[in-house]
Amino acid sequence: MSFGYSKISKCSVFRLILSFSLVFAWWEPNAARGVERPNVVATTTVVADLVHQIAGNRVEIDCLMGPGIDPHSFKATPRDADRLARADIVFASGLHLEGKLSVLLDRLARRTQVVQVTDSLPKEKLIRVTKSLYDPHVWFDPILWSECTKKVVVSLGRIDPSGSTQFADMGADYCQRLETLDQQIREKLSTIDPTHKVIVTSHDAFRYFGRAYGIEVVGIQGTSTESETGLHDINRLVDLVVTRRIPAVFVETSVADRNMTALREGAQSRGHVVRLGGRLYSDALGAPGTGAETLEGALRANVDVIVSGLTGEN
Amino acid sequence: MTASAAPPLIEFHDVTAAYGRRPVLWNVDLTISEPCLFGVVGPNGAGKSTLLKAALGLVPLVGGNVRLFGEPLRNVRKRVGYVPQRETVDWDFPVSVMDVVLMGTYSQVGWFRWPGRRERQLAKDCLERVGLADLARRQIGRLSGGQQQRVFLARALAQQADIYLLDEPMAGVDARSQEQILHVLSELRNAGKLVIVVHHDLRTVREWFDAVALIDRRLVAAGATHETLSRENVQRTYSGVVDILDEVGHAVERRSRTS
Amino acid sequence: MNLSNMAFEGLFAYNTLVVMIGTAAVGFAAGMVGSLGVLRKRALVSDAAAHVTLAGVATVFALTGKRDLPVLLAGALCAAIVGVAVLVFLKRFTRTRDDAVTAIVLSVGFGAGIAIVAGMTARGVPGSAGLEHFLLGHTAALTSGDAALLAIVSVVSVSVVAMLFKEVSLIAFDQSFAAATGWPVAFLDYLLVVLVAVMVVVGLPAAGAVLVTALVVIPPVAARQWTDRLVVMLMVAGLIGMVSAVGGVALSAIVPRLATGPVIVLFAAVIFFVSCLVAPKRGLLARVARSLRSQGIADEHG
Amino acid sequence: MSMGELFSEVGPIHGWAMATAALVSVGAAAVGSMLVVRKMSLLGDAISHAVLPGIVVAVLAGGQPGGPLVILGAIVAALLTVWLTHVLRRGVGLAEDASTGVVFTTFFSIGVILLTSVASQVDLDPACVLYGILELVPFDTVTLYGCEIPRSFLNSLVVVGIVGLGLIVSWRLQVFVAFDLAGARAAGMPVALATIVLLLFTAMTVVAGFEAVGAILIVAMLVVPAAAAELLVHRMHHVVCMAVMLAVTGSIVGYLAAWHLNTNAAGMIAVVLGFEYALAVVFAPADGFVSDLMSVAWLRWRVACEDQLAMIWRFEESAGVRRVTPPKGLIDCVARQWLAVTGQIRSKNGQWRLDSYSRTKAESIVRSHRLWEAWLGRHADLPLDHLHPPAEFIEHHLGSRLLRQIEDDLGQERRDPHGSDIPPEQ
Repeated sequence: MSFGYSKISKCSVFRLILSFSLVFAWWEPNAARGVERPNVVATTTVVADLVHQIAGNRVEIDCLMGPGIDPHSFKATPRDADRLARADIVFASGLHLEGKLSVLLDRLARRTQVVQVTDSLPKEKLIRVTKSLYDPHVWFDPILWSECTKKVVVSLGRIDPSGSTQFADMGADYCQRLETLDQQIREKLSTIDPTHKVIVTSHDAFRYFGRAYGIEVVGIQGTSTESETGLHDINRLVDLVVTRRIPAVFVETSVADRNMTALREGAQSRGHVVRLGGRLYSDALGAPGTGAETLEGALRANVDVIVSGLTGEN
Repeated sequence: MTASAAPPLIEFHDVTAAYGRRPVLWNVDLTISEPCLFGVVGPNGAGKSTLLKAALGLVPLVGGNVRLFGEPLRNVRKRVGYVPQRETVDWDFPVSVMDVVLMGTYSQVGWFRWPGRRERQLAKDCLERVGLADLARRQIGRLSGGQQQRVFLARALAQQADIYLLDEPMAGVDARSQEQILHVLSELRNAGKLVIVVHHDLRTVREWFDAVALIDRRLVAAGATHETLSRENVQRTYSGVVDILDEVGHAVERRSRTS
Repeated sequence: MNLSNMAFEGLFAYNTLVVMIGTAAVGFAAGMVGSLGVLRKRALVSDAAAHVTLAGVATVFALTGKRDLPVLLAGALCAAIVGVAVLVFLKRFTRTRDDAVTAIVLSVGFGAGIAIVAGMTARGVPGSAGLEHFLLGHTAALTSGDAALLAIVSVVSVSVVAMLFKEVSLIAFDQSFAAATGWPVAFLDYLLVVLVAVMVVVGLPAAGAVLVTALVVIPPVAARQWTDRLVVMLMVAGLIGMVSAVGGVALSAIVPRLATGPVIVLFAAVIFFVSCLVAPKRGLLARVARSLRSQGIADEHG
Repeated sequence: MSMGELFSEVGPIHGWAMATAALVSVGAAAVGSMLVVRKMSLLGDAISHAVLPGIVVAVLAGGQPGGPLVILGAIVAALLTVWLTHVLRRGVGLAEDASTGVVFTTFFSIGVILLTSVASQVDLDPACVLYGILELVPFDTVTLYGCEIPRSFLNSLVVVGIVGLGLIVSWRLQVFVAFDLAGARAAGMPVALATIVLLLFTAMTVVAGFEAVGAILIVAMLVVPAAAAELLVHRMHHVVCMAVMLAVTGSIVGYLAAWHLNTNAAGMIAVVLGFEYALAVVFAPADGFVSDLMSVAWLRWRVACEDQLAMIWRFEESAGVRRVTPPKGLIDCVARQWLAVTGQIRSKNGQWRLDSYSRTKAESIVRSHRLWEAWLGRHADLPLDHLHPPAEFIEHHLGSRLLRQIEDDLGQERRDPHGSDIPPEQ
């Protein structure tokens, strides 16, 4: 017999019995579903969006870390194991964005197809952080991100050969849209006074964005969100903000904003009022209905926030 | 005498005291009406300390009750001074001799307030009486065993009580300290206080105490020392025939748990 | 020249001062409250209380959906007080040893917190991920509001300690005497751990679980090396806590990329180890010198 | 669907996860029982914080996440923690918890400083390097004799095997040292060795546990089942067995609960273990609250019934001189009704009578009462009128062996101090 996974949630008694039977059950990824659509698991919302843009509704996309969830504070549940086990293919961002999960994904590759979308990018185009590690937040450079589509198109074609032409078309289409988006962003950002072209934010997620659009990016915390800040760094930032009269600083959806509050207070004490420019999407996209549930939407939202923050429209 | 008018100083009425569920002291019925130096004597594990703790409400009573000055304990707590066994405290604690003696005045000082000049003077006097005035500032762990015991005695003196309960004040104490302690205790008796001392050394009982209670898990005999401390009574106390009481105690514990 | 200038500026920057005031207040109060805790053999109650707060934070978030600091703090405080109540209860009424009780409350409380947070995250409740970062410190990011709150709570705790110093030190030193003279030992005991719990909860968002625990434990044991008087020990512990805070903050203001909270802990740890070495009576050096001298005397006489 | 299909691609995911959790918990519970007895319960928590500098240094030295170098670094840091704690306790005279607190906070701070200053350019999230995700353990497999077995399971198997074997070999020594340190030292046992071995085992178990199931859980697994087992059973090997059983059931039930409630398994297992401990506190056969209440209630009931029987027996003995008074309290009333309904007593012409069975019972109670009065009268300094109340209490507690002993002690005496006959043994 076969279970539709979505049916399970309907009856809690049934669910309880099932929770025991599932323990000893062995899954077959394809036969276990009534629907014929391939099952794709994406780690983050950003990757899920990329796959969705290319595959549309031909595949069922299941995102491991939902909107607003920082990959660093991801806590797995047994159902996540189910989801990974049932996946026909797993898409991950790569470059160690997924932390511990990255290591596991490498091993998971032995049983399921695992595609780390940023793997295909030439290393010289990436921002190197240490000897062996690169900044994983590639999607903030739309042009660079569009290069990842190729890999997704090929991988999707392998599990759903009949759709491969469609994937290629949609991929090309998406690349084009990203290019247009890139142009739009450039135009919008050009309205900012060059001395104010600084994004001060709580963690270093916007290096690619800064490189692509010639904006200086300063983060208080390192790439990881867990480490604590030193006072020297805060003072240095206050200095920077005050001397360059930067009108606004930004916080991120998924990261605590205490550092920014302290920073603004420090600047204010020196007579320079810094606005909280608003929230930027970084590691995770917005919830459905916010308009920022796609990368394009999130980037537009970010750019709007940045422009309105830094052009000093009070 | 006037005993008929005034209620007895301390009255154990059929006291059975337990650790947890196991009775360790059985049916003690003891009344002391007059101020005296009263020894509680018996072998190890006879429940001597338990008797004092029963008087102070520190162990639960399975049966019976204790009255002091004819009243329940909580009404007259301030009139009872206590010297616990020396092993019960952490001697590395950062307090000076003076601090410890001042603790005796705490219950009179009451909540939130600090001991004042009057209390400090009192504490100093008490230290003087036990012959430790010159060590007032020393940390309590740096004293000899006998000196520590005298500090505890001074603390009890600072309580300015009418009944003093001392738990083995002579255990592991040098001769000089023993003498000093005994001296202070007889002073107290002469000042009209009742002093009850748990004691384990039979040899010195006769010369030190006015009256004794012989205890071995139950009261064997009590009264004036010369009458009570007969060869027969002592034998009954130390013979261990009442080991049966231990078994009965265990039986009570077991039965009240599992049956 | 330039370097020293920068360092100088960093030391007197607004944020440095705010952080210094906040942490110094916590350092002083934690040192004093911690002294009593350590003497009562309750040093790690703070650690347990800190971990239990996660359950409270998670529950409050689940109920209200708000991530405002005051709301979360209220939840944390409730959880911490319930946690220490369970702790005191288990210590009194079960055979389980003190340290095991602490470990049980700590791990089960934290596990419950994680379970609630992960449950919400799995159901896609926005903002629920990373609630456990509440336990991590953001010492360098103290705002003036935080510092004021910390200062107020520190003043309150210090006054409670000053008011109940006599009673609490009595039960810490000699519990049976305290009970025999009619003091409510259980109540005072609970009051002491609640005081520690409040310290912890207030210090958490500013300092983090580990720093708070360190400030409650290390200054008192360092102070104990220097004195045999309780009052002096409390004062010295408070002072060491304060000095560590000021020193740590200053150092992290001068040297780049030095996390403030951990530097404070290291400062306290260094003070502790130095104290163990050079303290006049109990220090290692003093003891070695004493034993050498007594050996010398023995040699002379022998 | 054929068997071949059934076993095709995905293994029994949750089965492996639970097996790993259970396996780790077995080692943790065994070591933890020792730690709890030796008052070192907080070591797990301390180690979980203190391994950080070891990991950071190992990663800086080129260690890979989850690789042997990182694990080695963690174990070294754990052992250093344990050793320093020991030194502070012995050398400086700190209490156990204070020394633990000093060491682990210091170590953790060193770790964070290393992380932020030296290693800040490395995206080194300690959680990624060492702490495992229990749910995803089954995906990280190695092939052994053609079987896909999770790597963490194998690692844990090795560690638990070593620890288990070591504990079994040094069992008597460990138990002796745990219960009587001074005695063991006096007996010339290698106390230091025993302690070092135990601490080494702890460090290994904790680090392996991190790697397999995460940090939250290992602290709970070390202490909670052991503490619960201590409430339930009393001998050391029973404690270890019980702790292991509780740990394993806790792991499995907790994992299932996590699946059912859709939440994190490690957190849920910790909660279930806590629940087991709470159950032990409430229902433990010897010390639990419920058994306390039940035994008190049962005792009161038994006393009430026995008192009724004894009263009627005395009435019969005195040939009607003594009266059978009406029951005083509710419980006495119910007791008499119960005795009447079950036929142990019968009302005849308004007089209560015992049947032969209940007469035996009543007689033994009265016998016990009078023997005790006689014994107390002989051995304790009590006035005659003070003998009855204690005997009323004790009569319900004395077994036949004790009664015989008392009888022997009394010698030829066959009357109680009030002059009544003591009934002979039936």
